[in-house]
Amino acid sequence: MSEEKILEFEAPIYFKYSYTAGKTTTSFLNSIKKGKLVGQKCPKCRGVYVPPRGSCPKDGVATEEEIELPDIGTVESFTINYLPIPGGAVDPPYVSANIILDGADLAFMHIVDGIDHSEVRVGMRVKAHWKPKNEWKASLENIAYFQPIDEPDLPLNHLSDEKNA
Amino acid sequence: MREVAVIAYAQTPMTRDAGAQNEVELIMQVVHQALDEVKLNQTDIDFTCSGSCDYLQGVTFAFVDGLNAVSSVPPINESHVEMDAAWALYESWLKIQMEEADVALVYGFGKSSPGELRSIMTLQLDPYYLAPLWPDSVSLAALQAKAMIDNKMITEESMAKVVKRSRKNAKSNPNSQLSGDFSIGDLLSEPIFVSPLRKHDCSPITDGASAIILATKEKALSLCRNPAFITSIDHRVETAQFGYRNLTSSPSIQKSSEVINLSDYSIDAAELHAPFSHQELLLIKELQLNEEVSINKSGGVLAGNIMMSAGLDRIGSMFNLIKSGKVRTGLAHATSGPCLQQNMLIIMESKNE
Amino acid sequence: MSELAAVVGMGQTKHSSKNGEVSIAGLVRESAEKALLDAELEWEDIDAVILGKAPDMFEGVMMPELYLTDALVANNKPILRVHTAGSVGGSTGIVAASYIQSGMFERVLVSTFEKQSESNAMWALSTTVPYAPLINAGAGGYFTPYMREYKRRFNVPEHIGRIVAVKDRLNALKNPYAHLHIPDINLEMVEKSPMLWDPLTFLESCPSSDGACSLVISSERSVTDNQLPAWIHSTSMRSEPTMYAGRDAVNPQAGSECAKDVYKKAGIKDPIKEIDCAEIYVPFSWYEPMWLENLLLADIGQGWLMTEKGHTSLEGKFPVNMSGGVLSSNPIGASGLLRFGEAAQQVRNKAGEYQVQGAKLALGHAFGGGAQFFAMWIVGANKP
Amino acid sequence: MSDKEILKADFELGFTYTRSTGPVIGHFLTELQKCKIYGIKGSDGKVIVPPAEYDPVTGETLKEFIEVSDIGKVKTWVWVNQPLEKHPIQAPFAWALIQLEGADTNFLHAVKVKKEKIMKNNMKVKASWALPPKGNITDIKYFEPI
Repeated sequence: MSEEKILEFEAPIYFKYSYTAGKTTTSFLNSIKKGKLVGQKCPKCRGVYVPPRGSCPKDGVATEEEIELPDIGTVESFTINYLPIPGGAVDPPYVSANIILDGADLAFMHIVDGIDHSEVRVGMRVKAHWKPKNEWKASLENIAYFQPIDEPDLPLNHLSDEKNA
Repeated sequence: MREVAVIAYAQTPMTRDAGAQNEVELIMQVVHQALDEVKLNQTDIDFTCSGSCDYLQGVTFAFVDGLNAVSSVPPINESHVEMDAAWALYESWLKIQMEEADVALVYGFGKSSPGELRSIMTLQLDPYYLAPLWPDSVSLAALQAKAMIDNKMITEESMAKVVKRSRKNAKSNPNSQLSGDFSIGDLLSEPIFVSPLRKHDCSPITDGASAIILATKEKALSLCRNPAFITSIDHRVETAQFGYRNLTSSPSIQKSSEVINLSDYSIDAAELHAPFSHQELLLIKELQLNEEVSINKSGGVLAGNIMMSAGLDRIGSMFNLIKSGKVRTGLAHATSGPCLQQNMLIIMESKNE
Repeated sequence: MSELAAVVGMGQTKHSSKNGEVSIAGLVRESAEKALLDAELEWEDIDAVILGKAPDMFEGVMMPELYLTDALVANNKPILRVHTAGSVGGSTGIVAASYIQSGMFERVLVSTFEKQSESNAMWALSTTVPYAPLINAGAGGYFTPYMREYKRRFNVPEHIGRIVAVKDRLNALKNPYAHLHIPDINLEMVEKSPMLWDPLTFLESCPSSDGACSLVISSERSVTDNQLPAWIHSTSMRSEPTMYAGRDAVNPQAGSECAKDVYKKAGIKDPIKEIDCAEIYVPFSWYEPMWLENLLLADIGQGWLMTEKGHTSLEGKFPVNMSGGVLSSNPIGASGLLRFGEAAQQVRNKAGEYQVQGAKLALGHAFGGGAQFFAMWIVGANKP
Repeated sequence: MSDKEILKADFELGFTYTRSTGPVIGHFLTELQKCKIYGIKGSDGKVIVPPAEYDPVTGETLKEFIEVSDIGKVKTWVWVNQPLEKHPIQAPFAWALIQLEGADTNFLHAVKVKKEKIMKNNMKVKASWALPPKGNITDIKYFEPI
């Protein structure tokens, strides 16, 4: 029989949940399954959101009008990750970037690759690199990463000016 | 003390599974409905406060997404309690008392359908001695009911009467989840769930959201025909040591009754947050409500239980009664924790002649 | 008019990556007892308890106020639990102040904590739901792009972040409660520490701590002279959505509007001149210059110059994070109240070795979420 | 879009937490390893089992440990016909508030009996120990009638 003094113990706490994507997210995921990026437009501020969430967070109103966006955009900000995350989509080091699609008003985070990490720039033009079609499912993971395209960078100040306006 | 009143209340239909509707969509409905009811915009709101719980849906920071349902550009004066939204209302009431706000928006939301609510609630317990054994919320409530039966305070029949009245009252509540006419015999012939409780003795699993708007007297009278004034409000908690509690009494309710001078009021109606039928009977006893007091006209939480706004819904339901002129002085009650560990009492009154 | 309120006691634990000596209750209790001792009060003097902490999933205890009621001697008293993400410590302080300012209570205890060693808090923040790729590496992965953008936007030299990292850790050496005590800290050590999220190195990031912080807040009529009150001149909170079209996450509108509001309510016209020092929520080095600008303490694009010139050091013109700040201790739920409390200790002249001489007016600041929730207060040695 | 078309997926949220015990809980769990149950003396002289860190009435820090029996009386009980996945017994069982000999408060735990009919208030039960004990509340597997 053990005489060890107890200082700590393990408490496993695990729960199963069912996640419901909701109408808007389902619609977005169904589109991306077909290789299309479909956002929503706010009826008030006309802001375009992708991925859409069914509401404009700025105005607190429902968004319904759908708008298809190209898979081309601009790097708004980014970092190079060196820390592995349990269950993470990719192994470090990798570049995670806030990418704003052409025609969208809000960035979303995705991976930038196909370029030396030290060459990634704010304002850099990128295009989605899709996984092979037979691997497509209802997830943003269908885009393996965004890679640079042969277009001049968007003027750096353009982005911040727009934001500070 | 500033005079503060509830001037608007909105609630989604209470459903077992809101399915396609996410939290933001649920909140958006009720926030807009409450604002429209008194013709206000978010920019007229001085303080916004919400109540929710991450564990219900299994996502950290549930309230952060919830904020997307409220227009918060330009930025708003806003806060959140990881509690029933009745406590968000309390925080808002303090903000009005300190004159930081004249009008406040309170909302609560919860989707209990995605998870295993009975087990999730276990995490409210002491994490060393109790939680590792996983006693669930229904079992704990059953222990309380059994102790009350053993003490001859209630019978299975008196519990069934509570359910019968709840289902009957719920017939006139368009948002209710469970309603209908049942006989005591029908109810008692139902199988036992966790003895001595039958399923109908327990509040159902519900998805939904609700919102309330509070205002100072001056604003309230200009925006609402018959606002419900919060005359008195107090909340108290009891020990976490489950085995130390006498489950057949409620010292926190007794203390709060004293603090709000409950015995000085002639209460017409009460909306009691009793997630289990026997708890309604315990509350009636501890609050010393006589038979003339009409209890849970809305059907109470046995007819629909939006976790994290069920307490707020009691305040909202009392507002509905007062606004419609059916009640002059009412008592609303909210609870949290296993077996009524924490309680809030609110006296609400009409000032119309 | 709201009633005047004052901080009359502060208590905190020694912050560490793991406090294995105590239960969750023991951790919170230690800070509460110290706060009462500092205020020269007994448990029965407390009318209500306000508890703050970050997500319940950090400890796997849901609505922990229910379990902590005995430790905080709250039985048969009101207890309320605040949760506003990382700003929660600050928000909790503000909610506690409102108990007094409303005129409803005489003395309240506000306790905040995080026991991050119980789980792995960083990953508890990165939980994901189905259909979404897990790309974001914790708070650092989320915030670093905005730090990079700040640096890029204003062409800020590389070493600014390192200056902050060294300055706050040097301050921490004077604070016996600070988690990180790195005696030989220097710029080179920070630069050579492992890169976590480019350009942010390990030593430019906050630690993950177990810790608790409590304050006693009193009404004016209950304050006694020997309590050395820190009078609460003003409080303010602002929230905005995580994302919306046109949002500037580098200089969030919610932060600057919160600052304007808290200064206005305190009658402050020129904050950098009138305020003596500040405890600002800086979990990553670059956030010092970013927040100096957001807080209107420096012009846009000029915040880093204050840092570079040493104005924010303990001996500088405008000391920031005298206690060592979040970069030296980060029990998340308590971090905001630590900022608020350390600001109070300065004007109470109780900050020990890191006391700013003659500090009469101080700012406490906290932020949370995607830099979208802000809580601030101004405390003073004199009544407003 | 009908509800059926909405995408749904199950996911698990969980961590194995490491709970540091502090002196009071630590003492209790350490003694459990020796199949001994300790309570603590409250401010009013009542023996509280399991030992509370802080007195529920006065709030004072409690320190005086008292050994109690692993035999006690069922004060209240309920019957679980369909155990949940996380319950300590995966067959119909009772939850009970048990007053151990030497204790003044009730201890919540499971009682293993074959049939609900066997359960009675004031019946005597004894702890059934998990061997080897690990220093966890689950070292007491459940209580059984004697």
